Amino acid sequence: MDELIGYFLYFLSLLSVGGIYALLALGLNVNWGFAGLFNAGIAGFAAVGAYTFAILTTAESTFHYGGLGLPIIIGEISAFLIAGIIAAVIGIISIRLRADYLAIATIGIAEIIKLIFKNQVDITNGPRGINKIPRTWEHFSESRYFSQPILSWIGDNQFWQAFFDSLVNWWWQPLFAATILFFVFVVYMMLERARVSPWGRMMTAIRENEDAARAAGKDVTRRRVEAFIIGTMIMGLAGALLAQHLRFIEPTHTFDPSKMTFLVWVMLIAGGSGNNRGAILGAFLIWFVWSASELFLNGFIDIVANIFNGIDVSMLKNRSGYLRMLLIGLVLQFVLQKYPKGILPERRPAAPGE
Amino acid sequence: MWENFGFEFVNYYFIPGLVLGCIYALGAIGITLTFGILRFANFAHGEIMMTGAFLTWTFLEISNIFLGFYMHPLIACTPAIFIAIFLALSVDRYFYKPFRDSPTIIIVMASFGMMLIIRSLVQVIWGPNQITFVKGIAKPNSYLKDFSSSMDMMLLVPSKHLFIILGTIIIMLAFNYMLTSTRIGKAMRAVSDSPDLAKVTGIDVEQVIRATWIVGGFCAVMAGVFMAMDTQFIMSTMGFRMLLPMFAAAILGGIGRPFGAVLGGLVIGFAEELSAYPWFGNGPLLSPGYKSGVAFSILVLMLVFRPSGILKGRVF
Amino acid sequence: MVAVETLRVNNLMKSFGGLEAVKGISFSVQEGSIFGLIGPNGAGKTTTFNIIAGAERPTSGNVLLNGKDVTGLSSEKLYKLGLVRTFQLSHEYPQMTSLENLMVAASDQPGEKIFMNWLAPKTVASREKEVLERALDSLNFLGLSHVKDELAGNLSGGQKKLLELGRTMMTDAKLVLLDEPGAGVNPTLMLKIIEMIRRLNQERGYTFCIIEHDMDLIADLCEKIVVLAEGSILTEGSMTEVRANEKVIDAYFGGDLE
Amino acid sequence: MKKIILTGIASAALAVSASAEVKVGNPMAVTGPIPDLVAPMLLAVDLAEKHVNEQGGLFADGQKYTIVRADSGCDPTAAVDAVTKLVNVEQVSAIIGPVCSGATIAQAQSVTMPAGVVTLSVSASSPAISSLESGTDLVFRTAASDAFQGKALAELAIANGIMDLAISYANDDYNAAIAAVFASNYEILGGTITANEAHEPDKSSYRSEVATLGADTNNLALFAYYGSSGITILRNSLETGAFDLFFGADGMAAQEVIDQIGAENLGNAFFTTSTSDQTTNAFGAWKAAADAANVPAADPFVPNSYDAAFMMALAIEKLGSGDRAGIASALRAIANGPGEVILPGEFAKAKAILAAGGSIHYVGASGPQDFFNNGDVAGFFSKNTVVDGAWKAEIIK
Repeated sequence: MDELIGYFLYFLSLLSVGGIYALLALGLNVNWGFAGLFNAGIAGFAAVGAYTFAILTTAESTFHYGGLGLPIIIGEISAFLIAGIIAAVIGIISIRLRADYLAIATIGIAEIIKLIFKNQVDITNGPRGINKIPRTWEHFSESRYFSQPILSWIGDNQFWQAFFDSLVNWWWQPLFAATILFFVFVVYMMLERARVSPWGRMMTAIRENEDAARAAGKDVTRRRVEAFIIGTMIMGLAGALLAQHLRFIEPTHTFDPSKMTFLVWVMLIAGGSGNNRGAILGAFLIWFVWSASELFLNGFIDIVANIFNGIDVSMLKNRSGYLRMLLIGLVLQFVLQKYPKGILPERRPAAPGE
Repeated sequence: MWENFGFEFVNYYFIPGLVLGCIYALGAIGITLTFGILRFANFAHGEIMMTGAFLTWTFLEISNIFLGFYMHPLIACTPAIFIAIFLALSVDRYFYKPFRDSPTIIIVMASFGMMLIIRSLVQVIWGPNQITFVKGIAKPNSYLKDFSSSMDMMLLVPSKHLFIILGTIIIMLAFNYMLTSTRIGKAMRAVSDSPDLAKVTGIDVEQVIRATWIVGGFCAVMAGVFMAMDTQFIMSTMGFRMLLPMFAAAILGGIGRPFGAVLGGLVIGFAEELSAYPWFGNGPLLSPGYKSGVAFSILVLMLVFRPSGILKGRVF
Repeated sequence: MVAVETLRVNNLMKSFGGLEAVKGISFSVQEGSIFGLIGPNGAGKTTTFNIIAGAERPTSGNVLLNGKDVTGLSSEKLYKLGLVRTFQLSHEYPQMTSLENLMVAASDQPGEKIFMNWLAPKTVASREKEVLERALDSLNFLGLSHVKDELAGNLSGGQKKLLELGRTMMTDAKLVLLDEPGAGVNPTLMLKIIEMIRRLNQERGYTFCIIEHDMDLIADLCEKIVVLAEGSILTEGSMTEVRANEKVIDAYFGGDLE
Repeated sequence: MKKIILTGIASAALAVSASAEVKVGNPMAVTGPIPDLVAPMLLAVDLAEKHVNEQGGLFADGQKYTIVRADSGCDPTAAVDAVTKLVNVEQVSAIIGPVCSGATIAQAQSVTMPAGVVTLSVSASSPAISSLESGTDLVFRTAASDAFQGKALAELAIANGIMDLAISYANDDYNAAIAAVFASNYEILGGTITANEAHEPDKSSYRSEVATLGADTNNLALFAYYGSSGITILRNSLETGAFDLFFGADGMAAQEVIDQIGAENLGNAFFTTSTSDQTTNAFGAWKAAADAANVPAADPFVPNSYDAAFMMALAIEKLGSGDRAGIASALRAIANGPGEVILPGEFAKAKAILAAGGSIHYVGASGPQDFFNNGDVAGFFSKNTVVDGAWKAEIIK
């Protein structure tokens, strides 16, 4: 029974993290799939969202400014908006750069963002990071939340304490996963409507042929900035959810570009860029492969050890983390060569507007 | 502040900047060539550099086992160069060539994947740990001391730095000769300047691409070995750490301009080291915590305000 | 009826480095007419065209659209003022269907503001319906109805050319600039394109300004022709007048006949 | 060949399905920035597992004590994912914790504390962990908080007559934290800090930084991992002559430093480590066992890792089952005494006493592991200097 619950909880956590990556991939899809913007600064923008959320919602702290203790929803909205504002500034100055140039510029910008979080110790607590970040649903069991309205109208502190103690300790987990999936669903619905709308058609046109779009009266530069901002705002929201999931963020490893940025790109390319469903599918698929590959690789190494009795597999075991990275790299090369358009390729609506 | 602006400045800020700049410059040559001729940002370039250094170390160890002494790294790197060039050529053949006619993004993604594959392979084979390349401390030799007989007036340069600086100059001269005086060098310049025109004039583009990987691979390995000689250890992540500064150098100098890359490398190297100079007051100008930000900032500013680079390279 | 000038070009000059590509060109295009701009290679046609279309800025001189100075305005601004252009090499959107290729060219679509799609989907949908009808109508007019759901990238060269023309039909443009509509087109299709242009001119009242290399197309369509050579105007007038002009025969037809 | 493979799979499946075992999760930073520090720690954990299983296993029926390893990569995202798998899929009874403080904090808050699973960290030393568990009694560690080591180092510096110095610390969670504690204690004790700068780890040269920092003093307090920036800074300082005295904490006291820099250049360098009193019986017992198994007994956090894995086995034995809920109090019972003293490796002895209804008091390889209320331990610190080409430790507290 415990085992079944265990698998269920692991599955929920896969869904939660997969959902966060799905949001990142959807944001990237707006950048790349819709508008053809090679944004390689995903980790930086997610970090902006995560830090905005953390600084606004954590309880007062002696380590750093902030700790405003604001409600979670305000933290999420702010993460969304601040990421957008930062993106607007970056977008306006760098949007005219083409493909690889924009990629290099955004990588550089993401690194600068991380350096700022790392060095502005009085705001972000520097490399030591911010902990005790509240998590949706679970946070209600903290007394600073249930001692305040609206919950305090329903019952007093003892009532709530007793109520939360009476629940199984993972009560919040399905709710948290559902919340993330709800965000994914809402963002997906909005983006899907935008994609088949005249806006999506115009963005595709800009991506396909900039000169012709310009001659058809489309304000190409402004539209590009717009797509950059919208995509980045979604990444900011994903960052806020990631901060909730981890409950602790620090600038160095949490937002490591070779893991986060790269993984999201693999997700989008594998799933099918330009296709929102592809982005979501790719995110869940690659995350499942990535997360489960640890279990799988260890089992595989055990089998190898059993077959070749006597050889020392401890080295392989200790380096299995690198084998995983190798695996993801090979998956990417395979997808690029065999399915260059992804598993779910972009499909133009058969009859537009429908 | 200006009264200190003498040999101390040269020894502790200028020469380190120059050495770092030389390493960046050599690495940036390969990046600017691939950018100019194959038209994509090769993210796996740093890994070729790192692999070269690991191979060189392996040959150093082999020489110790079979010959009983450590060769000079600059000798041990010869076989490493051949292997690294072979690696670069096979990566091109199997992972980049299928995408020659695809949109740029696809090949950039492929290089991104290669970066990961090569690094993970090195980590699986050699392990993730730091490996000592050369043991001990390279005490600097002093120059000009006899000339002035004052302790304050001497030039302190460890011999490893002399090797790096002179080595870079020799490679640059050879490279210059190649670009200006050999047939393939001229063809490389032609393709870089205008690929369509080059095709019309009957240049074998695939041959030029091979030459690009050979030259780029050679320079990358040399940059890796020089860096290993300077830091005296090697690590699987050293290539990636150098990648962005090298991109910055290539863009700063102007894409497709090998000498621009050298100039850009020197500028980035100096900027990084001089950012810690106490220009105002006693503290470093910029907190050393922001040191990697120097190259990134130059990179972003350059892209935004003058994407053609100092030497007017091409903008895509 | 008073003839109104849709386009007026005053003393246009453009030099690239030391080279003077256009040396003071002036002409005007009457509303409802079909105007031709011809000349041998290197005569400055394309430069003139690019300046009018907003792709390049003149060194001096100005361009008036309906009496308003539009010199140096970007092509998206010109579009809003009623000037659309086509490209010599078809500029289709390859990953979009033919129908979408046309629909995207429509103006005044509130749905191009992203929030409208979420906040006022009905407004968007009603305009979208009009656009769809017009696009289907245009496809019909061009004889492309059977390929409406085909990706534009898969169309034949001639179909792309027609599509290029079709995009101009999606707007209420006052002036349409056509950049060599006959380039690389077989004679049958050429006739069709000529037919389309004439019908658009007569039935829908579009004003055309055509740059062409091919004399037949111009001869058939244009009421007024300006001949350029080496950056200046050689002569202007009706086709008959132009044909009679010896300078033109020397500079243009002479060369062609040899 | 096919047959061999099938047999292999079958025997692996058998090994998996062997029912009588108690699993403990061991998410370590196998990949990430400090794999070389972690490698000997893994050996120590494996050694503890081996000791327990060789000496009769757990409980009366000799169940297997299984360490399930995972990779936390020193990265909060990876640690949370790895520990989620350990807690839910592997159904481990407890976690013998991640190496890095950030990863430890993230996995504890995100996974183990909500799930009611004990984390016993082996090397996370951030002061932030002391206030983490807030009454849940679910977070323990066998390594002393930097709050103690930073203070001990400041006292040591003053005691050695170092009255002025410059601080350079790598901008990561561990080094930034200990540098801050050191700096405040050192100033309270009357020392003068001429410069205090973070440096970005993993750069190829720090020559200009050390030249600037060294303008007013010859003493450098260096807080860095040797692998990311420590060795380079030492080397650059020695090459440029910017400093001639170096000291710092755990991250630098590794054989690798001597191998790379050369013992002859490290005459004026000392580093403290969170260590064990090497004169005690406990350490003697540990050293003998470690030497026999080829585990570097005195490397940073290696004894702590052994202690964590071994104590967890004792706690489970004491509790009589792998039940998550009872482990915290069982852990306190065997670690804080009173009871018969148990030394590293003496599992059979402990098992016999517990079976007879007695109580035990484990005295660890890294010192007595008496937990405070917040799960911290006091720990010992040693001053390490280079003698005959190796680090020689000398207890300072």
